[in-house]
Amino acid sequence: MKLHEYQAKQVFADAGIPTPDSALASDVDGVLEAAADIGYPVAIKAQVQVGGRGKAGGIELVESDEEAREAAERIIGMDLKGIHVERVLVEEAVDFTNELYVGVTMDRGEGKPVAMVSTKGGVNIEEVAEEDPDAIAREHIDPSFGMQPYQARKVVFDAGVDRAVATDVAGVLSTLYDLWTSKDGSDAEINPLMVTADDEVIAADAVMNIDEDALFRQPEIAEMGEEAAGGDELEQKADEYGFDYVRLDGSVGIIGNGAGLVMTTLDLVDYYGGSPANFLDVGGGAKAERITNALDMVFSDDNVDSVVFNIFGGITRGDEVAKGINEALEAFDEIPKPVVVRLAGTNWEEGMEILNEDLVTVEQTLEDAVQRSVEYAEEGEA
Amino acid sequence: MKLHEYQAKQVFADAGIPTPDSALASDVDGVLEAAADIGYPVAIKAQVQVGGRGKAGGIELVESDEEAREAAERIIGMDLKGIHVERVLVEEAVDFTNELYVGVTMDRGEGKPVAMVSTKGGVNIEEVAEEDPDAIAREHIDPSFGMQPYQARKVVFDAGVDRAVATDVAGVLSTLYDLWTSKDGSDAEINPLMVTADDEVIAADAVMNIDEDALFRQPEIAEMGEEAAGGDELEQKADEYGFDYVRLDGSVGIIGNGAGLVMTTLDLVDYYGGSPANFLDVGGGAKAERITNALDMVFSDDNVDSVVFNIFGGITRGDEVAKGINEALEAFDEIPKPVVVRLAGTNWEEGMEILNEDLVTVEQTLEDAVQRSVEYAEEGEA
Amino acid sequence: MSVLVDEDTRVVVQGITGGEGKFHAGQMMEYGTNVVAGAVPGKGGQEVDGVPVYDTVDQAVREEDADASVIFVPPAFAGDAIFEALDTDLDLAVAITEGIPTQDMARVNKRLTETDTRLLGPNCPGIITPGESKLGILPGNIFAPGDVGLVSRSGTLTYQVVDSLTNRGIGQTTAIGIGGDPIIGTDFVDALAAFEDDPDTEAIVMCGEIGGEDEEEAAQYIADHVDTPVVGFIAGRTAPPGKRMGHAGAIVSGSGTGTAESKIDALNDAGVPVGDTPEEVADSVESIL
Amino acid sequence: MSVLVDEDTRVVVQGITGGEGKFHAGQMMEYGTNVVAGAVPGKGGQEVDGVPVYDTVDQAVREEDADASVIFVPPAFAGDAIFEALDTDLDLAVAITEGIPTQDMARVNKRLTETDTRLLGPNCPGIITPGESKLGILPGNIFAPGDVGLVSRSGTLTYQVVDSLTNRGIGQTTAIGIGGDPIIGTDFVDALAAFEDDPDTEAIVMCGEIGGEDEEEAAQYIADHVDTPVVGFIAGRTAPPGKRMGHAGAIVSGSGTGTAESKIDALNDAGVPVGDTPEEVADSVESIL
Repeated sequence: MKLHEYQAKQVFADAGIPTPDSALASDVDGVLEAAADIGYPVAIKAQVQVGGRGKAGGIELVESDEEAREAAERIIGMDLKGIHVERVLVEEAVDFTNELYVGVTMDRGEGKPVAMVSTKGGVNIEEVAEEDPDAIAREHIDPSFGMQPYQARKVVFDAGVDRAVATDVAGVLSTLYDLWTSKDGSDAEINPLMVTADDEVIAADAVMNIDEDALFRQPEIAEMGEEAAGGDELEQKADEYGFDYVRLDGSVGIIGNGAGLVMTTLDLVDYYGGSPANFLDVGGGAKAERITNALDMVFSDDNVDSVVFNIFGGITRGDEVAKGINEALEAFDEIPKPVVVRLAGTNWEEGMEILNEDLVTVEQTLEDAVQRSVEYAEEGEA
Repeated sequence: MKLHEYQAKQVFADAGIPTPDSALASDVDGVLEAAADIGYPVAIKAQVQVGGRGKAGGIELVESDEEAREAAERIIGMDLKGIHVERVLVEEAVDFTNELYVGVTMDRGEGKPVAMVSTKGGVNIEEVAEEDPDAIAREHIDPSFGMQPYQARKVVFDAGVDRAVATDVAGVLSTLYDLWTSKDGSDAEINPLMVTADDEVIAADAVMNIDEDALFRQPEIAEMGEEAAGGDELEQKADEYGFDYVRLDGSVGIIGNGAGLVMTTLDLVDYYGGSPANFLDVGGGAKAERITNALDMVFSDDNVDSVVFNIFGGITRGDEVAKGINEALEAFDEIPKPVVVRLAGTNWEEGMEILNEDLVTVEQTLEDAVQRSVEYAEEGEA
Repeated sequence: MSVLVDEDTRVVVQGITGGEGKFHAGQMMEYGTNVVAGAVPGKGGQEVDGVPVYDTVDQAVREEDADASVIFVPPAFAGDAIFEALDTDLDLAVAITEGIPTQDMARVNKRLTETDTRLLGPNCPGIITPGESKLGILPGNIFAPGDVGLVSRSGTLTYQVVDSLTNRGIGQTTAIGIGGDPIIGTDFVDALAAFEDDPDTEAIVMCGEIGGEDEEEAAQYIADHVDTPVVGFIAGRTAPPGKRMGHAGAIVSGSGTGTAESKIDALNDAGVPVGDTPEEVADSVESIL
Repeated sequence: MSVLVDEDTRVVVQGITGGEGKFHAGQMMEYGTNVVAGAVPGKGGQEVDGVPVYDTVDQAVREEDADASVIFVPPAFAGDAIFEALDTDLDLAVAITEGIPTQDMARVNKRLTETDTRLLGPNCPGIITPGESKLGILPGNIFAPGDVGLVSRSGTLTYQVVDSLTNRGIGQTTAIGIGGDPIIGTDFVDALAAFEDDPDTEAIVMCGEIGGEDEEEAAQYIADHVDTPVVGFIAGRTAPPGKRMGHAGAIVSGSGTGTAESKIDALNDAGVPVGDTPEEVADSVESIL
């Protein structure tokens, strides 16, 4: 789960990391009021969960009420990479002499947290990582001990941060690590961490992504998350239903249980000449209602021309799946898109017996089911 | 550093460990007022830093104003194992069905924290440890991870704590461990942790000893420590001077640098037929003033009949020692007790030159110095 | 023969009094697994389907001489349950639980360097030696004893592949679901090493998926250390970069590694044929045996 | 010959810009120690008495190829400084600092199980190979090269015993002050093992004191593994039970172990004569050589 910039900054500021003066606004008057409080120049920054906001026109530096009004009118309500901008952060513009990158994330390959510092901040750090990997100093952290003070210093000095600010940057990094652990972060980043002419450091941006599996013990963050929710309408719906769902741009809707098997179904659709409309994993042990919801999801996608339902039961039971499919489809006068069903594993025979074969096409094997769904999609497109 | 019971209980209660209602009082009126607030029966408990308060008459259970007045008059101001009782804790008397022991300490042999639980609480736990060691369940804690929840449960179940209260006791133990780490405890104990008829647990006593080397980062505890200071008058003086000092009951006062060497000097005094009056380590790198203070300490002990000064300089310099000895002794019209000095190591020759040999007896070797001081002490006693 | 578990494996079920734990303990026993104890704090002294329950894993292991555990404990408490299992003399702990916070697993990962107990999972279907013992939630009826060792990051994909094998009369020595989380215990390399050491395993099927670099490392390991023929499968060829596909591990960073292509190339370079479909995997295995 | 340090040992001084660090770095160099670097955060690029200073120990070790460090860092920061030293390729880290919080040392103690770097101390005078190299605060002039290995928990007691030896013309291979704190790195057993392995060490003097059970363990180790003759000394025979005598380690619990008597008995049982006075120790050594 990704916090908005303004939320992450609040979390950072509460922990003692210096951040610029700022205020959130959702209309022009709010922007002007905030700018007056803070004093020009200010930055007006769209609060949406997309990368490259600046390049896409979501951030503007303004020096007067007139400029602020113009920028606010343009940005609030704009469509930024598919997301509607509802709020902007009005923020003190900070004069800086240097821009650093400071981050903490999980190195999944090592199974360890890693702290990173670079003097090449202010730009896309993934590009730096690719083009000039040595420009990012890294230090793995033993999660049992936590980050030791010497480790914060080490990564800061190794990155070549100026000695005049090294202690402060190490302090910011230590705080960032503590936040990352105490808030169950998956990534915590400051890019740029600005260095001013009088050797102060200030977090000009803030990224805080939270491990969704840990939200149960992060009630405050979970509450922020409700505000932070964003993305595609269908993906929001999937969040509500609690599905692992990814929208793609093909025409074959895909529902299955277990990520590996669903991915394999996508791959087979492609293999047999079709194109997947989505990834939808109902998870393990899905009951009838969940199956109904899954079909509802896929039918809601206008791109979908056919649906393939592939369940290999382990803890998921074929009879429950069949019941859910029946319930979902019996609600329609006319089935919106042809549905191909393949059931295997636990209780698949019971499922087959229950399944209303007037409403769906049944196939015995995965290959046959996928091929049939691709054919239906081709017919639908034609 | 040992906190008073009332201080430790406050620390425990602030962390969420259930403790009985209580109030501190320093006179009879205060006791009666507190007892009225709490409601009889109450326990009146002398707040002094000695073991076996109960047996020594420092704790009394009272059921009425009359009894409370009597007990308060007797206990406040009494001399408990050499310590003057200035305050008492007036505390709700708790009905219990069981008494447990719960503690956290450092196992120095293993270099690891250890958590301990026993169903034989309410008595001297050292005796239990000696007579029935299996009655205490122990679990070593990895200090990098801290105490894991399963470890708290394990030691509680292994001790045979009743399942009805096991979860609560494990919770108290976890909190105790957290306090022990966050407050730099050396020992944290609850003995007894009472179990009531309706399966509640409550800390009827509280022990919290703090690592003195960590007081610099425990300002709140250090402040409590000023209140908690107690013990022998000379030992209090040693605390002020910052000496490692232990008062013994012999007649040869001993001053030296380094614990091992001072202990060896004590042993030699004994070996040559004398008896040590004290252990006093001036530490490494002592300057003249510190030496003067050390002599003042030893002269303040009426039991002392002679003094042996044994310095082997490493970072301590012989000339500084000699200067300190001269300054201390030149302040007297008459030297109170004969002083034997042996200087070796760094700058010992310079020290010898400075030393006013009219005021002290100089010996070249440790053995000679000790023997001479023992002779002087015998003469003094005679 | 088999790897890691067999008919003699004595199993303690952590969380045996919960819904999932009780159900699957029953399923395991029905399959023939030697479930000797349950461990649930505060439930010591009870019995579940005739299995004695202890308050701690340590007590269960000591009293019933268990050598493996299966963990059905909700995610909030599962990290602690794994720690508890690793702090015993168990040979193997199998964590079925899905959704354990990653930072809890990072701490478990550190602990794994300090214990002799092997962890399988979490977020895995478990392990089965067909006809002997199953630890976990795999549907026993699709497996058959035989010569193929199988290791997979995905549960249901495992079933799909096993089903294809069993339908052709190809049985399995042992099937190992290592789980799809970013931080897991036993990984491909560990499982491959176990199968390589097993004289009865004549071929190995390895089912990977996009994300991480475990398959690439496994390919290198196969090239260096594995003589037993290996057949591969990689799910997620059509996954777009930067999208998380269900498994926390199945995210493609778009930086060259972690993609299906890089994994398939690495396996091919190690001499491992990679099937385009589960049936192709079965074809390859059939041609080897 | 010698153990642990010799004339080739390349030393980095942590805290070299502080008062103590600067003074003793100078003393060490005067004695002949090869001090190649200092490490002080934020002082990188400076020089102290011609010695280059680095911001991190890691940089100092890499740039100057150091293999040992001496730590003169105030107690509040010393735990971190030790961690930093242990996270390098150093062979040896010597912590002089007195008064490090015990819980910091418990964490260091855990870390020691994970590193190949040996820790000496804290709260110790250091180590000296007479005529070659000294790491720490020992007064070099009382030592002389020779055949006796010395290990001691106490600094000034070491000087006293060494003085007695040197005055008789008995020199030392290496003298090791292990420190008096309850939690230390190198202990008696480690030091005894090092001396036993050194062909030039003809006799070992071991100075213990009351508190803990290290001397008892050392006695057992001597009985089992040490052929080199050992002479012992135990300080604190007259200490009353339950009293803390200066060193945090020197507390007698009164429960039978940790007393001077138990230590002396254990050493005698291992065939180790224990002197009543430092001079008696020197007598015993003289009779052995």
